[in-house]
Amino acid sequence: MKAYLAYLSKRLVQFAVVVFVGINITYLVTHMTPINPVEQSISAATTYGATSPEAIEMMRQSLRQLYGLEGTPWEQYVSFWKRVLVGDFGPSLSAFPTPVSQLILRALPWTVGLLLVSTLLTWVLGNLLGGLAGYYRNSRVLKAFGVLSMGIHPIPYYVVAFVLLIIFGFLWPILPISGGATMASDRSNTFAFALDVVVHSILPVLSLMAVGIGGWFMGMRALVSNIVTEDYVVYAELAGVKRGKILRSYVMRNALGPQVTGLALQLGAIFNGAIITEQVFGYPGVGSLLISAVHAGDYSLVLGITTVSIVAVSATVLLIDLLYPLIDPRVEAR
Amino acid sequence: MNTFRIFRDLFRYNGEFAIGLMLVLIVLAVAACSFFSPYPPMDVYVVPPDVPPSWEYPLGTTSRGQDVFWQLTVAIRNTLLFGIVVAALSRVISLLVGLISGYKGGWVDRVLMSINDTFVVVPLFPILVLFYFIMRDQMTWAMLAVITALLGWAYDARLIRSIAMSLRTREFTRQAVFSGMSTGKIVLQEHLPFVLPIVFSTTMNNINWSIGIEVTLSVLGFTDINTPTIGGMIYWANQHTALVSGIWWWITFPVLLVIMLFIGLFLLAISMNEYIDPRSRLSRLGGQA
Amino acid sequence: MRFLRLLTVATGLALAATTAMSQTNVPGVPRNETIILENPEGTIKNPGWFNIWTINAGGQYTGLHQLALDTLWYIDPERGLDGVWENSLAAEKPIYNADFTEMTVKLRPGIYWSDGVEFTPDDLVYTVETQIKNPGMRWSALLALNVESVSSPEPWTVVFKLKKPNSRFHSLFTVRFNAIWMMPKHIFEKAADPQRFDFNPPVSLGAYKIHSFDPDGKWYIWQKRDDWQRTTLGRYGEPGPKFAAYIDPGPPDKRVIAQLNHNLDVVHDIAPEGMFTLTKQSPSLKTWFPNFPFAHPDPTLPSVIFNMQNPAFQNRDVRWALALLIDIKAVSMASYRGAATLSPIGIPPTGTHPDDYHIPLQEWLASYEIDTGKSKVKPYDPTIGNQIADMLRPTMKEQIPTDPAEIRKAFGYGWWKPNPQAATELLEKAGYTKRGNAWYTPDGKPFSIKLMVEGDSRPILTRAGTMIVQQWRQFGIDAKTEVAQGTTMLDRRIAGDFETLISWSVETYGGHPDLSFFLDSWHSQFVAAPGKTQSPRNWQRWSNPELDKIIEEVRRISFDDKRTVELGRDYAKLIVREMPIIPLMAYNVFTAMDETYWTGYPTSENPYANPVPNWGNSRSMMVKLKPKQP
Amino acid sequence: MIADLRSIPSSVELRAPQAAPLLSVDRLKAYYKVKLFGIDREVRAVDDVSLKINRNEIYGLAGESSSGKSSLIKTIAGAIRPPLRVVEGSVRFSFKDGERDIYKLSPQELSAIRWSHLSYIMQGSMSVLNPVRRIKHAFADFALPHVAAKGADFTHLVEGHLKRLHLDPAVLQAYPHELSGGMRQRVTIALATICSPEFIIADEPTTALDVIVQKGVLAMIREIQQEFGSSVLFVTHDMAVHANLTDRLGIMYAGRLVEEGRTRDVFKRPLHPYTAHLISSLPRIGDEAPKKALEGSPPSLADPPPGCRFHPRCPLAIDICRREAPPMVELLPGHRTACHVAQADPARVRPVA
Repeated sequence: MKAYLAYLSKRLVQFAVVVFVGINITYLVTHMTPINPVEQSISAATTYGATSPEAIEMMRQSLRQLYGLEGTPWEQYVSFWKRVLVGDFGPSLSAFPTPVSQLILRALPWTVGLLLVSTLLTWVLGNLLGGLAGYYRNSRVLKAFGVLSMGIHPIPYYVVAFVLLIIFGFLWPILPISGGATMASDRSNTFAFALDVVVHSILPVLSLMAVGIGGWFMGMRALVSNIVTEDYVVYAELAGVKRGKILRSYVMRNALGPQVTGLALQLGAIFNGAIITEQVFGYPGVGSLLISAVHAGDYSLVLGITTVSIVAVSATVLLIDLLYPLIDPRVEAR
Repeated sequence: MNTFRIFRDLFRYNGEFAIGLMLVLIVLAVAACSFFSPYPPMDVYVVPPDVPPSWEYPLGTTSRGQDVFWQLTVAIRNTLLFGIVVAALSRVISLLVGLISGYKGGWVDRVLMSINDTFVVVPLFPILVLFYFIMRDQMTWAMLAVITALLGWAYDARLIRSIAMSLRTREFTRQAVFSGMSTGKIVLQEHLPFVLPIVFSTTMNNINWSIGIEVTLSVLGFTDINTPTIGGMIYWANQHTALVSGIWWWITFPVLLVIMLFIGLFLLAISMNEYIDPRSRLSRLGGQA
Repeated sequence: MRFLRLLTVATGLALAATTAMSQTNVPGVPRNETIILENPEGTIKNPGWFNIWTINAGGQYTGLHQLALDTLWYIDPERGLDGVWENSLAAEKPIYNADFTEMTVKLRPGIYWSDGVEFTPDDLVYTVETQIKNPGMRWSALLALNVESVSSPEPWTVVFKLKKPNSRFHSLFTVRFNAIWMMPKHIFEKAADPQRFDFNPPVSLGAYKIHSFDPDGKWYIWQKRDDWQRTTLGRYGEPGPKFAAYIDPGPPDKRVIAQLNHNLDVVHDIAPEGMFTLTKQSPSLKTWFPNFPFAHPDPTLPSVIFNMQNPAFQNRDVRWALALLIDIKAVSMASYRGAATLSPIGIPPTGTHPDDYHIPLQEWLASYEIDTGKSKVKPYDPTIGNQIADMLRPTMKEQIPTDPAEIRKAFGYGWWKPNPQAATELLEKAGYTKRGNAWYTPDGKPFSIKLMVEGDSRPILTRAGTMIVQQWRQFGIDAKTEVAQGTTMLDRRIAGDFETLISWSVETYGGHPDLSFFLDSWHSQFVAAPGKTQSPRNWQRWSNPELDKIIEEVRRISFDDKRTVELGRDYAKLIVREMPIIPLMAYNVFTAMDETYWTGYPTSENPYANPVPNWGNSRSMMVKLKPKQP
Repeated sequence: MIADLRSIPSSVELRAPQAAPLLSVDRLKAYYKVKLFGIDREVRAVDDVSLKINRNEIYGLAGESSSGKSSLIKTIAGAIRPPLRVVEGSVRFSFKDGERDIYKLSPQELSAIRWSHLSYIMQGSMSVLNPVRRIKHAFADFALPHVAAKGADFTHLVEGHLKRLHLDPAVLQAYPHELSGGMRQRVTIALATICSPEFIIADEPTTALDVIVQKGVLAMIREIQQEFGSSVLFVTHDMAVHANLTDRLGIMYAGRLVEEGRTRDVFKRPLHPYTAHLISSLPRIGDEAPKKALEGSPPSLADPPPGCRFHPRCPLAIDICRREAPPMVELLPGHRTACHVAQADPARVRPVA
């Protein structure tokens, strides 16, 4: 227990360091971009309208003040950390004065809902089928699935998504191809709304699964074909333990470790959103928010999203490290 | 056995290797054709646009008046080169970090793994896009390759570290230490051979991953569109709404070629692995006979 | 194994279940009473923000500025419902005093906000004063610079006292694309800080009020007001659609699919190929031109813009040489697949401009001569439009007009003939030399040009730029495109961080010959020093005493003075001589309209409005639209 | 050392063998059929082996590595997987509840006799237990289908079994990596014997254990065998272990059984030159010079020499050995050998000094 506590504290320090350095890297990179949020705002406001050069200069000054961009870089950096430590990312510069956190929180449920479901489904299915394929090597169905998933795996995601969209939205239009829910649907009827959201998420989820499943499938199949030659599997087979039991408790169980670590990383990364999915299917979420923030030079928003993502990934990695002994008892706290 | 004979035998007797090699060779041949292209790759409207695959234009022509085949030769060459550069660079980094960290342990390990973990958690995509804005027109594909490689080594370094860690406790390492071999020598001579199979398979994954990154960035328009790449072709096809306009050959053929490359590399990796990895070779003979 | 079977069955069931669900049906908003339009802003980041008077905080083209807001005057880029000039909230045109230091506005009584409060001069005075008081607001600077005081000395009259003479002050309240919109005083005065007030739900002055909007910013639905007669649109009759939905339909391919599925009545813009697909596959399609090139020419003028502060482009002969190297037919094909409306002069060939400028200048253009040092060349070719039409006819068949007038309207009134010989002579005159296949500058360096294009955000212009660069390269100039994606473009354009650029620095009213909308900002007084930020729209940073004289002259005469046309022609000739920008074509917008549910869209045959749905004056469309289905 | 181990009495001396042998292996041939780089190759791992094992006896099987002994016991256990397959011959058990031919059973029937009748202690105690599960789960997985007891009764059964074998029931809660090597091997043996099987195959169970631990493990096997009256097929290349433990001993060379007899007889009077060599190479107290090693190496089973497979290395080889494979002949009572020389004159074979 004491060793574990020592490990825990060491690991927590490492977590803090990783998060700190990670956020600093993104801070540096976002502030290196030449995009100026003030100019972006001015352009957006004056693109088509009447304007005069003198007025622009005045706008520029008042916006700098309004956005809090005055002061030395060091002062800005310090005030950034002061705010972040209390969980405040400040106002968005491209949707001033709306707080960044409000924008992120609005988009996050969609992203998390879509990606959590698709990531977990992909992981479970891919590993299950991959495990079966590694164990029942002669199954034709599984072989065919292997070939199929390997063929789809390298297709650029954009193309997969679009082909699905054309098939189910145009040639055989049975599924909605846009948005997270039907326009003007009644959100007070919880059940109907939930069903509507599910139906709208079918194509995005399918597309994400189509390209994602092959990786897990192939990884698991390779792991399992190694494990089936291990002595404990051979021995259990010799002992007449039921195949199903062997598959579950000896083969899959033992292949789980690396796959769980992979899953943790992916789950953490879902906070980045699925930019192309959101674009192709018009699905609401963090990804398009991020891209539009980058375009608008809204570094408050970019930093807000990347910080959430960095903390989420580090936290899941930390969690997995701490829980890993449950998956593989051989791993002691080092 | 000399290398040539190994390859010959593998080719003759290992179906997976043969198919894999054939696929990769086809892709390479297509890439090599780029040097004989009758059109400058960047020029548009050199042939009539929107011609479906025909005798004159076997893979059709694009809405930009480019011959899909010749465009594809240059695109696959650049994409392949990109993938290889990324894979090679990031392999070097992950091998160095992984082996040193796994072998040295202690504070070196902790520092290296902290750096490593930072790269694991930093969100790759926004950083790449931001870099695109920072570098602007200096963001050539070579630059992109370097940056992608710098961001793409961390996960595999952890994998290699774990292998190195298990190797460190093995008998021969102790022997080597007692016999006074230097760290570098131990790592290079004793550990590398055990790590190579994993490097091999991660290389394949990495090439595939980096091509995916390239395509994603291109589709969103965050790359240098002057250089023809697979992603660039999809970008331009997209700009011309090729899919709904029925110019399917503009997208289908690049995608097919990428699939061929991927499957080819995959088959090569598993068949080569079987050859390199003593354990799976043994299992083919059915354990100890 | 059993699991596999189960999976198959489950998938089948799920698919079957969704088939039943897929019909788009919006409760309470019947499809046949709704017009669905594309909002090119895409997804609104901050959907619940309707305070358009703050800078860039929420959506603008969500129907908000088209249907819910109103201001004093409108100028239609086409012919208008009742003439180009529309007195909207104002009862008559602006009244200036002799030296343009005072403007009087007579307001129209009997106009009401959607919450039943009457619109009064107080709202106008409040709008002006609030913005001046809050420097962070959108039109604050413009008003603060101009307005000394604003007051309503007698009922329905508002008087602006200006800080300095300004003959175009009314343009701040005149909608071309947009203008300063009226604020509801009775709502805003209750807000603590007008800069941090979200104005949700918005109170309308237009004929429509908010029905509902997507909390994720993908759609906004507006509903016709019961008291639509009490709005400025009311005098043209009842608007057709009961509901108007402004949506984000996604990438271009999806817009095409959505319209083919009749789920999107008005597509804002798509790639030419998308439009061609629609013309082939959608029998209910309506476009601005019934035939090729289909698109609506906006009163904006994409051009090759030289950075005139860059020494390489300070020689007029070099600029002319580069212009003569452009084969405009190929550029038209590469960018718009031939569907471009060309213009050789610095005025877009749209709206009423051809009558005022292009046609009267034909003769002058035809006789215009340049001296290459070795020969004299007449570069103008009035038949370019016909040539493009002939080129397209084999593939597009009867879609290509045959009537010469139609052809000129569609393809423009001619352009410069490509003339490499003259270009060579001009370059040699400027001291450039050709060695082998490459050109060298007078100081012996390779002649290289970077042409900045916008990439994704303006695909048509990116294509045009790619083609022009190719033509320069084939001539032996080391030319390259540089992609500056969307926002980088804006930054670099104002910073002067480019050599050449495809963009527009010319934007006009379209329906009115006055050019001051853009031209005033071209005065040399606003040109920034190299390295400093240039304000819109003189991106070329060109200063010319002759131009200054024209601008100052324009400032002295009133908006409707006949002399504006004369001065405009002088400007056009000056641009031809100096070539600080190489004007290419109108920015043609492929607005696709679907007649499944609505008819009566504006077209070139009935050009009562600009069909492009993000323009403020596209509201006129509503009163002309008639339901197709009961 | 050897003298110490001898203190355990041989079971044969205690109980007379029953009439019907428990295991009869008849002319068994099991080959690996491998397609390596496209060339069909046959590895004759078990080539024409016949042997019988009686009830209540410990039968030892000795031979160098790659002599085919592992393949033989896998074949006997019915635990072969492609590419190893039975080409000819049969493996029959006469269990108390009936006779069974292993290669005529359905997979279900085979599963049913495993552990309850036929049990197996596999080589490599380090890795035969699933590293990520507690030991109690292994007991449940392996034995639960074969016993009537469920739930708490089953736990009692397991704990009782462990106690009988002088093991602390607390090991059930442990993970394999938490136990020492010897402890793990004891647990494995306990696991293999939980259902009181009639026949136990033990494949090198003491290899890689140090001598003290080895002794304990051997004692444990002997004890179990006596208590249950099981038969044990004990495989090891360590002749010293055979000398101390087994009742009868079979010697394998290059896929064939070359000699078989009561362990005492084989040690006292080896009838095959190879056996003679094995015995003489045992270290004895007082040895000074290192033992002379046999020249050459065991033949490749893919391409065995004609005639007697030992002839290239045999100091006594005569002409016929190069041509004809010697049959297995009983020269002395219960003592068979396959050697042309011995069959001609048994006295010619003697341990090399």
